[in-house]
Amino acid sequence: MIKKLYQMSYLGGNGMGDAAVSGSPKISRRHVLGGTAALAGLATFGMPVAFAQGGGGTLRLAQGADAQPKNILAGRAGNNSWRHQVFDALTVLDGETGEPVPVLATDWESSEDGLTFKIRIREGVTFHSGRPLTADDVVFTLEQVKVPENASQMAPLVRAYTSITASAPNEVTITSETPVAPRIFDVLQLAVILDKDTFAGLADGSQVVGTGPFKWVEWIPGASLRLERNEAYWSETPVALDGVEISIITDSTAMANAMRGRVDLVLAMTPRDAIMFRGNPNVELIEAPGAQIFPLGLNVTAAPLDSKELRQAIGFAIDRQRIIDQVFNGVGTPSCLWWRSNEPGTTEEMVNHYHYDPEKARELIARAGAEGAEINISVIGLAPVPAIYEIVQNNLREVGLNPVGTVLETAAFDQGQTAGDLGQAFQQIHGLQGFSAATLVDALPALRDTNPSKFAPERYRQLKDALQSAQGEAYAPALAELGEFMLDEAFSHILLQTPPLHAKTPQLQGVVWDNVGFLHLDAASLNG
Amino acid sequence: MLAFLARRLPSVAFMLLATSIIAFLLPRLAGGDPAQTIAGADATVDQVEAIRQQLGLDQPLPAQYLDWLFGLLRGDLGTSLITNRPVGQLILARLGSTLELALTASVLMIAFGIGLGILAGSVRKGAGRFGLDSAISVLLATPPHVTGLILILVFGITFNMLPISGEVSILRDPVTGFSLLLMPALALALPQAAMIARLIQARMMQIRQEEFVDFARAKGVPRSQIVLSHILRNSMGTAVVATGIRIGELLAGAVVIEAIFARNGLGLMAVDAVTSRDYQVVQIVVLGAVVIAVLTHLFSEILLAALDPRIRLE
Amino acid sequence: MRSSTPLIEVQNLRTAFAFGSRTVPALHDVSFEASPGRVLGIVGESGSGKSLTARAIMRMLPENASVEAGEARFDGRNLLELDENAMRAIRGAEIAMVFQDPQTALNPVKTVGWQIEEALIVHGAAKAGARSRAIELLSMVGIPEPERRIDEFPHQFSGGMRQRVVIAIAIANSARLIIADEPTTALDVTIQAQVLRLLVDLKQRLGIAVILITHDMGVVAEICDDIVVMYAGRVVERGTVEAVFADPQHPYTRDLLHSMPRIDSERRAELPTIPGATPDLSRLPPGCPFHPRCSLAEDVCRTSVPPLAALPGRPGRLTACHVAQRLGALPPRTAAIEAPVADRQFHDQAPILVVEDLVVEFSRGGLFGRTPPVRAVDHVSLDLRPGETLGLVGESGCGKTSLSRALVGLNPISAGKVEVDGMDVTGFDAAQSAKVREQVQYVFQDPYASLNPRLTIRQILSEALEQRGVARGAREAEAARLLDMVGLDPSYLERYPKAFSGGQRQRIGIARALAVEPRLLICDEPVSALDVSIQAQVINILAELRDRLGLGILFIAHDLSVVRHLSDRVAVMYLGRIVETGPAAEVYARPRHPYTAVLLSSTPRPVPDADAMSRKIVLGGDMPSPRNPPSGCRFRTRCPIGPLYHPDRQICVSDEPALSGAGAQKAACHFPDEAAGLVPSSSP
Amino acid sequence: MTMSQTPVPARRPVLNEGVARYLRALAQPQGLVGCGLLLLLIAAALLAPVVFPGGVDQQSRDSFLPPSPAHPFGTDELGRDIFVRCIYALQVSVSLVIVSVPIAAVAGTLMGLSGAVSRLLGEGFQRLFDIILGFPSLVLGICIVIIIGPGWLSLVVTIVIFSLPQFGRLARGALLSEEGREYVLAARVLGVSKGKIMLRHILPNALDPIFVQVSLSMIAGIFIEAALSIVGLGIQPPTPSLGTLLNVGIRYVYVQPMYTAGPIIMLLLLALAFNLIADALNAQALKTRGE
Repeated sequence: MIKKLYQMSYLGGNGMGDAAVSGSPKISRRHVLGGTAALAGLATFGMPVAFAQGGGGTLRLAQGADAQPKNILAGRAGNNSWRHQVFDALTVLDGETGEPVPVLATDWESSEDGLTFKIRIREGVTFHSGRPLTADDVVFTLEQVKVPENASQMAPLVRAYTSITASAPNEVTITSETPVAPRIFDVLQLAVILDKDTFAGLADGSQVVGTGPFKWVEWIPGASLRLERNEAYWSETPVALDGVEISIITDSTAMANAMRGRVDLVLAMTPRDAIMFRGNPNVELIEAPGAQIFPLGLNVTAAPLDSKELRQAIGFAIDRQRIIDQVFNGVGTPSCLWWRSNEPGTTEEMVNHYHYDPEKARELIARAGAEGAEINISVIGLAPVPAIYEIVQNNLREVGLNPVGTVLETAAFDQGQTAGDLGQAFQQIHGLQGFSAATLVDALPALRDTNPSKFAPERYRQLKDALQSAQGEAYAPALAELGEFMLDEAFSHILLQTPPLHAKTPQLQGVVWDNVGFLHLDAASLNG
Repeated sequence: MLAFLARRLPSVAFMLLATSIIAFLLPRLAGGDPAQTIAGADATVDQVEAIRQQLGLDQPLPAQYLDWLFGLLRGDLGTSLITNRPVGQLILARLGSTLELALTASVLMIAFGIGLGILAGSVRKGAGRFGLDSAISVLLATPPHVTGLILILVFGITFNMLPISGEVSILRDPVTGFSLLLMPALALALPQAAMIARLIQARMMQIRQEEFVDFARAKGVPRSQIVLSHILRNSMGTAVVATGIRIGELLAGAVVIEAIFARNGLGLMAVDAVTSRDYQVVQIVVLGAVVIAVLTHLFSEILLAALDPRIRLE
Repeated sequence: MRSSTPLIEVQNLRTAFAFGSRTVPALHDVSFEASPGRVLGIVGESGSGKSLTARAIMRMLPENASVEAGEARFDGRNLLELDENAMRAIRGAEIAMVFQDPQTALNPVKTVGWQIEEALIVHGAAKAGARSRAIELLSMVGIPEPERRIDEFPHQFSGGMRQRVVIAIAIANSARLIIADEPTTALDVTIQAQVLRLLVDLKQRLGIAVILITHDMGVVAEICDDIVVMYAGRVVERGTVEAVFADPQHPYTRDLLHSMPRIDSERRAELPTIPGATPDLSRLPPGCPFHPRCSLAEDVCRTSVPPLAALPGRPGRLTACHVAQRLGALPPRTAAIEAPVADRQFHDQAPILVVEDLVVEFSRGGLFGRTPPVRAVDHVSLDLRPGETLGLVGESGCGKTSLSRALVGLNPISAGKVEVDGMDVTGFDAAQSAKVREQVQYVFQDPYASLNPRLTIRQILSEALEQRGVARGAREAEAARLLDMVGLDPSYLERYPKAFSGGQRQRIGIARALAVEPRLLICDEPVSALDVSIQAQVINILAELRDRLGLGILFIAHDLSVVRHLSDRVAVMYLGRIVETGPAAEVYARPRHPYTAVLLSSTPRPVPDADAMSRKIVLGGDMPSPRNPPSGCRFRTRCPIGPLYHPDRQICVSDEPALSGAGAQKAACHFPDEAAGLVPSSSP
Repeated sequence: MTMSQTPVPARRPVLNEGVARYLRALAQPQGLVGCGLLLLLIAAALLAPVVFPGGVDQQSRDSFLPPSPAHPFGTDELGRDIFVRCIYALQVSVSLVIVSVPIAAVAGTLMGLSGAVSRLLGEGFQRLFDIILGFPSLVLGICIVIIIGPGWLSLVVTIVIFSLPQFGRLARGALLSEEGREYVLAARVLGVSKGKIMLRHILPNALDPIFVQVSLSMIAGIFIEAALSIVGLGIQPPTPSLGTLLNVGIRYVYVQPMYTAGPIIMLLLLALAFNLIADALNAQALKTRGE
């Protein structure tokens, strides 16, 4: 019933099955480092020109979170739908392969040692204001990533660069003491290029100016956002949609309900709401990239969780499949990893390292001498985490532990998470899936050095450093080593990964999600 | 009337001042702050601190309060910390939705309340009386959110007559808009209507005992006219005051109803503002609600005075 | 005697109340008739069924009451058999009704004009002419400026004026019978006189029949032609007013007349009383309902109900008394008429209470903005000695209650001085309050409101005894003694107030006041809420206690007769001031203030006198608001000897008269010698 | 209350008559049915964990079984028996109001009566009540929840705050009407202290409406819990409360209507029970006043 689509086919036609997906062209890896003439950005996705003609109209889209233009440089659920419509990135990560695809960059090259990185910027691109894009805008944007107020998860990476300069009108050079690539592509994916002249307007959304295929027209906070086609878009392939209307519907059921004729695309529906559309021919459900992970963090300094056996036991005690079945209605995959399973160096064994084995859990608990131990779990009060907790609690009781949960209101939980202080155990929710593992280990609060698990042995940092400076072939073994170390230490159990579940009408074609789950509508059309 | 207003002014002003302090302090007492919300779940300590300074949250509380208060006196409702939009603008954007709901609910409430009240006040014995009394009791005891859920179960699920949640402006699509509005408005209106009905019924029963009703009978006035000119006319004051107060309650009840029926109104905005610690918005919403309550109260008193010559001429 | 055929004949009317499945008979074989141009008085105490009778005729019984038997022939038609529509056509058109309380009988949200017009329109009058007819009616009942006042609302009218409006509505459709149910009970005596005069006037001018329902024998004597005496749902005596008053033929009627304090008779030591209380309709004794209270009761009275029958040789006289019927007439009263007592003098004793230039003001308003204060009591001075009774008389709103409550600290004192037993207690601080408490106690007006319904009599009395410092263990005996003192059985201690009648409750109130052994009792209208037959009991007890305990009593009342009976001295209050004071006998015999004279004249006397009404001084207008008192003499706006009638007497407008006089009698009037001439000489 | 040291057999203390009156009121048919229903519900809630061992949180893989004799209301998303959870949830609702409403009743009554001691204090409390009543209830509730943290305690505080004005106003109304009563004046003239007047004369006469209000406030309290839990701020899972059940249930309303209907049935039964008790008390109060 749920189609697994990382991108929409542009072959057209109705009733696309999995065959159509697999047979369709992918966002391909045509661009290699230092590659020659790259094709023109997203337009290179091979969009037939003819397709655009019948596909006008305004796309009506519903999402649960409000837009946050102020936080455009940070990963925010409310921005995923429009970030790449209003702005363009230098590169985006391919939804299938995870490889960078040039957009505003035409090509890039890395020095031998990887410490210097040059990006050439597409010429003839103008902002919605009419001003041409220059290397200065790119430098400005990257500098903004560093500013703490902008809350970018990529800030530590960019701060590590020794210099960011406009080495030519259309070239930016970045130097660093550690290899810049490949993690720079994570930065470039998130750091969409801003217009330095109108940056202040982002704060209240009064002026949101980018180079993207759509212009930001009107935002009513908490209610709606309207985009209009950018007639001066640089791509040779015309943009089909006249505009995009985004409705913000905070109630998930209501949002799902909007699918009944009021919108064409619903982003991030909950699986339990998706049940409504079982067998409905007018609704197609899509599992997209950009999964969420649900960590169960354990404070390694708080007894009895200072026992590794006990921490491991907890990993074996949890019935991940039941969580997926009952909380997520079968959408999601059990995974013990903090990154996508297609990262180089990831093995099947690692993904399923902790499987449901209550016997083994009991045995480990006995070995740790922790039978009947009370474990206080702080749970973020954000659906569906409390529901997951109910199963976790049940599972832990089954193996003879005594879990006591406290559901914390989001703001309070986040405060604890930022401060790295969440108590004995905690259930979090993390996004950013699709960025490279090397980036995630420092970006995810559960994993970064000041993590609430208080897990910070020297070896952990060393393994992270090894991964982050690994170039090319060295990356896979470095990640495998780090992953195995983290799994063994069991300071943060990932319970599962769930893909975002989107719903669309069959009429809507050509929608693309990139590797981190951001939406791209430049090739979309409504021509059912 | 001016004298009446002048007499009420000091206590109203005092109330609003007290409310402003509570509204200011309450969200600030809660853990977490808007800086955290803006910085996001993944933020680091320095990011949150930088934002906190940017928002001026590092200022001492009295300074923040006075700043806000003087702004208010100048007519500046403040700026949302989260969206950076003027709070007034944010409210205006959501007002339509809540107004649609509140107005529809008010109309339903007044219609049902007064209708039921008059009926219950007129039917004095037999099964009809028992039925009306029971109906009012049941409606009275069931608050809006439960009424809403029952309506969803009955009309949304069992009979599948009405869509259960979501919102479309009536102005944009009257049919869909109204069908989405009907259940929440009913849910909101029914308990309040029952309250009004109960008050009108009691008042009518009481007026019925008054000597002037007997005197009217002794004058040879027909029953129907007695009910109309004497009993009902004298019960109107109660109805009006009750309605005034109930409209205030109705607005308060709208919050939960908006949550259940997923209407993107002021109520939901208030809840969002509290959870995201958007102090400026919370303050205005709370203060605004009290102002509305005070105003509806005042207005109904003025209306009552207009209806009752004894008060009018004082 | 009878000038015409009866307009309405009520025969053997029986009604009953239904309480759940139980039926309680309320009226038993009530029969009477009323004729055009005559006033029939139906007289009886509360619960006697007189109002129920009126409502039965109007077919407006309460929902749980029904007519069981009998007929009411009006103009040949039996009203009790008419359908609702036919009856509706009669109500207001043929038979009109005037209710007791003019405050509530008019719809507060409609103009009086609208309400008069409504009465006209529902009986077929054209809308067009209704307004002019309404104005005409208003002027007919004596409302000045009817064109302007027709558009006013009831609350803009005074009580007396409202009752006039009610009467205007009653006569709007030229009804031939007016049933007036206690039309003046809620009014002050001066206003009562106005309204009664209007009724008599209308009767004479329009030739209508009037049924006047009242509890006041004085009112009956003054304006009625025929009388029906009711007791416990039955008619016990019928006849012409002259005959019945001259020679009552039912023991109840006779006792009632005797137990009334009389304004016109000499003061007696003790009033004759009727023992016991009026019976509850649902618990009537077998036989004659009056027999438990009757001094003449015989065995037959206890078993069989006497029918209402004519007495031989007395045409038109009907009585329901076995004794009278057996003997042909009632035997003469056995109790000796007590000798009159002279007013006593107390000058030799030190006063227990001295009040000098007392001012009591009330101001309304909250934290901000105050309204200008209303002066309820304006420079009043008085004093009182142990054993002495000072009667304080005045109409409602004159400030007598404000004054008396200020004396015990319930109202704030704005200026002046209060001395209790030689000690200045004006400040009412802790020590002064304690002094006041042990010397002065208060008896309240409403016996139903002055006892906490949730406390037993023991608890009520114990609370008071506790204040006196009686030890816990001794309180029970002391409470019993107190009850005994006011003539109640000590076994009542465990009962709650609801078990007692009004008179008994008032006695409990007195017992409570006496519990602290005060030397001064302030009695605020202590009998005005009681039935006449009960009044006498309470008055007697007060008098007896006063004499036995040497109590000083400040006796506040609006009823001059009651005050006359009890008081050694009287003070008359008008608009916050004392206008006349002096020994009771002198003031009553020769008033020196016109207001006193008017009060005396207005008070009904239970002596039939066809011309009584015409000889009364009837004041025009109403009492001015104390918020805005007139300049000069406060009474001048209504005074029959003031500038209203003698425009040359501008001194009354400009100068406020001081309380002055040669002897003990002092009056605040510029022309004190003219007042006495205003009082009509009472009939022999 | 005044209690005699030396027992006099005939003597009856003040409250006995009061207690007897309320018992009489509850012995009316309405009161009996109300009490019976309430007791039944409480008994069921208390017995639930005993009758269904491990029951309320017994999860299984059988999600959303339709209603059957084994599961009268079917099962929820985690395969738990909805009926058992509904019954168990009564514990939360009832315990909440049984704790909070009496607190509110006592505090509110005292605040309402405080005007007798200090006019300013009394006025101040009345203004406070005005503010509480004017406050958007859910926003205040949410603020309290956020300050204290979600759960039982913050619900108690919320219910207390929202119930206060009702009691405060009733008490003040009683105070104002009783203050001028002649028996109160009589006590004042006798020199009875303010405190004793309050206790003996004013309070007992204020109690009737207050007892009725206690019953009504219990209904309101139960619904406040439901309202806050519906928006996710009430009792937190896995402890079932009627509100949390509704909060989740409404999400699955298409799949398992009983998930919503079940808690609603329980809510209405509770409301009915308290309403009947309130009616019975009210009838008794009216009767007393009529006497």
